[in-house]
Amino acid sequence: MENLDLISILGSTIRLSIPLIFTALAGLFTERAGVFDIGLEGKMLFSAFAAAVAAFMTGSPWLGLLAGITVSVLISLIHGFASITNRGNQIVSGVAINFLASGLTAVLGQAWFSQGGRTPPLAASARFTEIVFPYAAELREMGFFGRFYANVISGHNILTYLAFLAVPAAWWVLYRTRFGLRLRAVGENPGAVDTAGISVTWLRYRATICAGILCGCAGTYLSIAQSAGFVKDMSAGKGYIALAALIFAKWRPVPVMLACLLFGFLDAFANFMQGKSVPGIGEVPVQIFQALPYVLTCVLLAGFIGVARPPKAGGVPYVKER
Amino acid sequence: MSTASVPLPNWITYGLMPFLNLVVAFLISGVVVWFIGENPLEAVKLLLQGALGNGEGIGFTLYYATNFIFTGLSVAVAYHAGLFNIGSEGQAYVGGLGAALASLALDHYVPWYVTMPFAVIGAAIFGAAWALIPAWLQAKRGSHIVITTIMFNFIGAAMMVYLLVHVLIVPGKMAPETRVFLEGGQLPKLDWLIALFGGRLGAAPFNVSFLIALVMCVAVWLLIWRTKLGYEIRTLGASSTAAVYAGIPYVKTVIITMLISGGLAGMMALNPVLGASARLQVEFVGGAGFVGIAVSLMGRSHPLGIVLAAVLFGVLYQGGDALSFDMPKITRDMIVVIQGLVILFAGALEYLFRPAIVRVWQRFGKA
Amino acid sequence: ADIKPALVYGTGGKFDKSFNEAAYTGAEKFKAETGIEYRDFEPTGDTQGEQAIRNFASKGFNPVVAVSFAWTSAIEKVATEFPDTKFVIVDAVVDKPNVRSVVYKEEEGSYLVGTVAGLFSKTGKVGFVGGMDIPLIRKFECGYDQGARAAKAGNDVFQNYVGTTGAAWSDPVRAGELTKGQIDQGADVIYAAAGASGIGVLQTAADQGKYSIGVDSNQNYLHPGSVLTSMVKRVDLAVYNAFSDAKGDTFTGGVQALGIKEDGVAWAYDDNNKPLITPEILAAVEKAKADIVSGAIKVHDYMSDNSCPK
Amino acid sequence: MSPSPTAAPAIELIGIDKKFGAVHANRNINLTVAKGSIHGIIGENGAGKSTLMSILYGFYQADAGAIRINGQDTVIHDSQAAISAGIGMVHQHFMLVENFSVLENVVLGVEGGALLGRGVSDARSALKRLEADYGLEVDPDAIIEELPVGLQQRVEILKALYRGAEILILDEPTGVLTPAEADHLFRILGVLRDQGKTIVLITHKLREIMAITDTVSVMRRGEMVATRRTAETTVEELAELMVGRRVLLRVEKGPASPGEVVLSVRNLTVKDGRGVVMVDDVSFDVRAGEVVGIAGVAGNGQSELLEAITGIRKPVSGEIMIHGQPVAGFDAARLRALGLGHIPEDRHHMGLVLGFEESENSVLGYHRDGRYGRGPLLDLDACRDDAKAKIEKYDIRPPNCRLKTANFSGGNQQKIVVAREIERDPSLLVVGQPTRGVDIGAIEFIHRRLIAMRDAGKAVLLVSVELDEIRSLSDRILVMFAGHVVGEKTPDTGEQTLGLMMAGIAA
Ligand SMILES: Nc1ncnc2c1ncn2[C@@H]1O[C@H](COP(=O)(O)OP(=O)(O)OP(=O)(O)O)[C@@H](O)[C@H]1O
Ligand SMILES: Nc1ncnc2c1ncn2[C@@H]1O[C@H](COP(=O)(O)OP(=O)(O)OP(=O)(O)O)[C@@H](O)[C@H]1O
Ligand SMILES: [Mg+2]
Ligand SMILES: [Mg+2]
Repeated sequence: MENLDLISILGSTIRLSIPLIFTALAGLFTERAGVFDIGLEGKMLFSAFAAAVAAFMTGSPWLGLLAGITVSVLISLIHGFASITNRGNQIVSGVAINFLASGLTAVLGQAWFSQGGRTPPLAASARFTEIVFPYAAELREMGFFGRFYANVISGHNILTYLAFLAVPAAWWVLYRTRFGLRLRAVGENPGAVDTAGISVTWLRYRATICAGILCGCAGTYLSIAQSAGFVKDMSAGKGYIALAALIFAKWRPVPVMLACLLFGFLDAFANFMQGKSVPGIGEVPVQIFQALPYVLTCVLLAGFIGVARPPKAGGVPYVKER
Repeated sequence: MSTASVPLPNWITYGLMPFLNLVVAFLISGVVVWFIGENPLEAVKLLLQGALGNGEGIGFTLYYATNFIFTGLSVAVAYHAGLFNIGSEGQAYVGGLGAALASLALDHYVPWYVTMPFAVIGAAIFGAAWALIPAWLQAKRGSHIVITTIMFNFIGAAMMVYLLVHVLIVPGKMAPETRVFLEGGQLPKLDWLIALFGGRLGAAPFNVSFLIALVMCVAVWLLIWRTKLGYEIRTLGASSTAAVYAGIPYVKTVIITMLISGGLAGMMALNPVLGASARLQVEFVGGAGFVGIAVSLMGRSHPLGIVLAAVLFGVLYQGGDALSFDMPKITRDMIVVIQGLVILFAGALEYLFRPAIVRVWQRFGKA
Repeated sequence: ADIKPALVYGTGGKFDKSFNEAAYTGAEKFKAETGIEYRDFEPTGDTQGEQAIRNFASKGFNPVVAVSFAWTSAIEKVATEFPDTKFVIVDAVVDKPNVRSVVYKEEEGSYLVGTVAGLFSKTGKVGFVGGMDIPLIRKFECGYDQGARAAKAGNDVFQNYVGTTGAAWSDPVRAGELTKGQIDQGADVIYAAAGASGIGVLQTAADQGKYSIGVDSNQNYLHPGSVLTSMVKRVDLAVYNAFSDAKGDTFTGGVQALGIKEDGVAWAYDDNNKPLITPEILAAVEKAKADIVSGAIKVHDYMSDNSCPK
Repeated sequence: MSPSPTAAPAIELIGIDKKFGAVHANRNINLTVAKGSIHGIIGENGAGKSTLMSILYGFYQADAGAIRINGQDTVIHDSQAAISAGIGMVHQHFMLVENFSVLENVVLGVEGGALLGRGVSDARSALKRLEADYGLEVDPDAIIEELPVGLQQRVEILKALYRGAEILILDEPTGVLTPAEADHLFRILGVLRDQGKTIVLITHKLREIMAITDTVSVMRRGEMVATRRTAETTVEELAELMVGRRVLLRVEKGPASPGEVVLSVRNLTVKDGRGVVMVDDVSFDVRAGEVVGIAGVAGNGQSELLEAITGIRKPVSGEIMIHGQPVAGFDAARLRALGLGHIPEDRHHMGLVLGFEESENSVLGYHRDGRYGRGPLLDLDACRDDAKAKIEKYDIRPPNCRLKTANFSGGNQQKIVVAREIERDPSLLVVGQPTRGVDIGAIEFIHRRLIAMRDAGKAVLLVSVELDEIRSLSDRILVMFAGHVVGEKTPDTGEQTLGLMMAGIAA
């Protein structure tokens, strides 16, 4: 593989990882607080739709982001209402949200725009476009590191950089703040939090709101940064990949980022390898790369590479009085 | 005082509460329809007419219901053992391979009723095989079956696409699908059954799989409530510690339950693959596995409830098709919305009205 | 004659700015000219198409036009059930007396845009992004490849496909990513034959300051100055002709293969891309067009032997 | 507020009432605890002690009633309110985050600011101080799940003190402690009282009550039945108050006539779920026609020993033989086939499936038997007939085999288990805590049944934390301490001696 190709793949890796990073961090917040969240996919899709519609209507990507986050938070609150307040089954609630997202975005999209569930293409000014760092053009011609700077470091949209900032921020919140301490505690033993005089319910709601915000960024990225409009079902299973990454990273922020980058890389590599044949093997079917993140996660879950210990109170509604 | 442990009579728990939840789900769906600018009542009328208005509509409704009976049973059997099988979708997909291989191998030589048992077994074995690894991971390594079955849905999809695109595709054809099965590899339609009630089946692909589904309902009922294995499955689901105490082997029971669950999901493939399109296509499951979750929840994991819930969803699917045809502004995705709402209210929010009902019951019901 | 025409789109949606939209344009034109209303339907999944086609037929609609090869077996079945209804299938062949199959010589149109790309490219590298990897799309690619290589010796053609299932037609994100990859490898003109995914190709090319080629409809207007040209496939004509033939009682079954000669495929040249097309390119394309019509150039059809001469 | 003789009582509970669905856990309870005293609360399992204290601590909300702290009406709507009122509680089931450090657990809820840095370092020095003041040492950076339970409890106490608790509630603190640890705890409690703190101590160990408390209240079935000055009452009186009538814990029984060895345990070693060795190289025999009792403080390996013998937990090493056949590692089903009956310690989680009908529970573990259906089929009628017979014979109430088991009272639930295990006529019966939470009538009934089994020539192995029960039923007593059998005694051995052995002091 030539350097040039490597740079190209790495650039692609970054772009493909961003929605995963946001979403997996979102899952990190809820699951660390003891609420399973397989509705990440749906939240991402909802917010992608909302962001695209708002950006189209207002012409402003920032209002798009705001709409994406707002809608995603609202959906998170529904999940919270079902699984925290009503102590419903968290998995079922997540499944329901995924159904709702896939259906409602398509129904509304088609009803409003008649474009097969898509929103109309956005003008460049209504999108988050690439930010070119100083001297990128000059450095592009200056060997590997120059190209790395120009194509991998520079040349992404603001949400990309936000995603990479979100990782240390999430770490800091979880491990260095009162909120983070309580959040991690409530996912392990909600009784401890309750007897410490802290509301388990409100704490878990706040965790799901955090997740909503992050999923909102992920969806916004999909529809108005990475592409120029919403497309039906455009989350395409990324929520589940993010979930896989979250497990793969054993519910820790920095490994989450690395896992997302790995899965993004697999995707980018699959694109790159399309139609190319590997000496001795021949053409590798793209499906292998598509399945790899899931296979790896199962292998991890099987305990062959370390043990993924989920938050102890995860998935169990907090019941004080039977 | 908490109301959660106040006992309520069965007709409330199994009748009134699901009914109320459904009503809310439909009311909200109505709001969505209204929001789009169509008349919800008109929509309901079109939906019911399309689903039940004539023999063909009924045929389609029951065709869809057949899918959901299989996947609903699949989810329910696992649920009785306390296992949440989200993988019915993938198991059905892979099950399609087993069914299709049987038809491809036999359709030249034998009539359908000879092929059928092989196809049933093939579908069940392939579906069960796809449930085996998640089951094993759960039983032996304690990996959460919800997560592993989700992963296996995706792995299964990738595998099936690969097989269809690279192996099973008919050379020179555009679509990634197998050749069309001859009559010996198809399941015949049940025109006579609809005719019995004075309808005409028309083009609806309502076929023998429906009868297989009903047989499976009886079989599952027998299994769960009339066999020792079923007793063990229920014990495991209700109390895993009591199961250990009773000497019920955890690993074996989990694996057998999941094999049965996967096998039922796999059999769902008979309906679309052998009964309707007479070939194996990509993504033929079309979310039926997930609908099975809703069906099982609504049907309270009982075969009778599952049949009723499956027919309800069949009505939604077929009626939704008819609706989107007559009200082009409402696309078929509306069904997905309704499903989502039903799952939300009948599943995750199933206790939403319980406190209120308990209060009413305590005041007026007990007298 | 009194007709009740109906139109069933492919799964990309009516306003895909491409294939389906072309069909819609044809139907609208017919409606504007004759005042005859038509019904249309946008299936959102594969199983729905057959039901829609059958619904139309059973409700007395005639003719029923189905655009997209995805409805091949549906038309096969329904046409047998309704022998008195006239059907049209676009992009596939169904051998029934009451079915007209309209297929296009996409390789010829693609050859033309390949010529444009090959001459326009500064880097000598051009790209192709297809939707679903099926022989039909390979046919586009193969024609494009031949045109680009013939235009300038040493031209390189990259190709990628968005996917292998129906979802590939509506995944602009992946299409955009593939485009980016080709640009990174030096391509400066990319031809999209990917339905709604193509939007992602055109968008990415425009974002990157490179050039793209649209498909099916004239897509030059989407990003003026970036879309170099479009390979126009006159699906509108197929629809329009079907409706008016039925109206004039001149509807015939059988296969219609439309190439450059029949005006079934063409390259788009309009105000939007005029500034990009140099006189040399214009001349070369017109010459290629004439040569194809005259038979001096024989563009290889991928589907004739499932291979492309390289 | 310095304590003075005229000071208002630290705690006043007035008319507290609490229902959990159908269970009336607290009925109109009044309680007064003087400042600077240690007040004991005793009562049988399920009497409502934990519920009452959890209401005081704001964990549960009372349906009715008022709380007064230091003479002031105080509304305690959550634990935060209780903490600010100066109340701290050490729960029966520890409320610790297991993968957190001691320090993190201590600061949880009182972090002293939105960021952790400052508050945590303050807590570290505060812990040092508390350690010095009360002799509560524990490594602040240790992870909870790696600490022994005794230290975990210490962390709970530290948590309360760090929050400035003036009133400290301890819910059955000694259940998990060795006698030495319990003594240490009591010394600490003494120090706390001397510094003016008020302590409420829940326990059912009368000896502890007599040893340390100033006053004591007795709860029975959700009601507060009496309050006494400890100095003015006796163990006998308290016991009678607890169960509601004169306790007669002697069971009439003749001398045993032991036959051949039925159960033989040799060098058995068992680890618990965390990998800690709980049973260490234990050997003993149980013969036909005798009751062997295993005495010991809870948590000294009795549960694990039972689990190993009954096939619930795989032993690490050693041998278990039934009628001379090695059975270590057999699952419960195979052991049953060899004639083992098992009345488990925990009927709710093991002995019964609460969601099942009574008839279904009456075949649990024996469901594979041919009499309940041919081949793979389960014959429900056979199960129900069987259940009806047992209901009759054991006087299980209500006599309805289709009723959900959860709807039976604790004593009747236990009878369902006892009936099932005894009616199979096992040659070896293993019994754990047979009368826990069971009323006195049922206790006598169950005790008579066990003796009848012995007299019918069956081998009975009995584990109970109730020394009286052990002494009245057993023909031989084995005492377990820290995973070892530290000695064998006859039932007429004095309580004193047995107690010392259970504490690991004498052999
Ligand atoms: N959270 C709860 N929900 C429902 N019922 C409860 C709950 N907690 C306790 N109960 C019931 O209330 C009654 C009193 O229980 P409580 O825990 O107060 O008893 P206790 O005296 O502490 O018993 P033990 O000695 O076993 O700890 C019991 O019948 C119990 O089953
Ligand atoms: N979990 C439960 N679900 C439903 N009903 C229950 C539950 N627990 C208790 N009950 C009901 O409450 C009643 C009292 O139960 P409890 O266990 O407190 O009985 P008890 O008075 O302790 O009887 P016993 O002396 O036999 O133990 C029972 O008869 C039962 O009907
Ligand atoms: Mg208690
Ligand atoms: Mg009781």
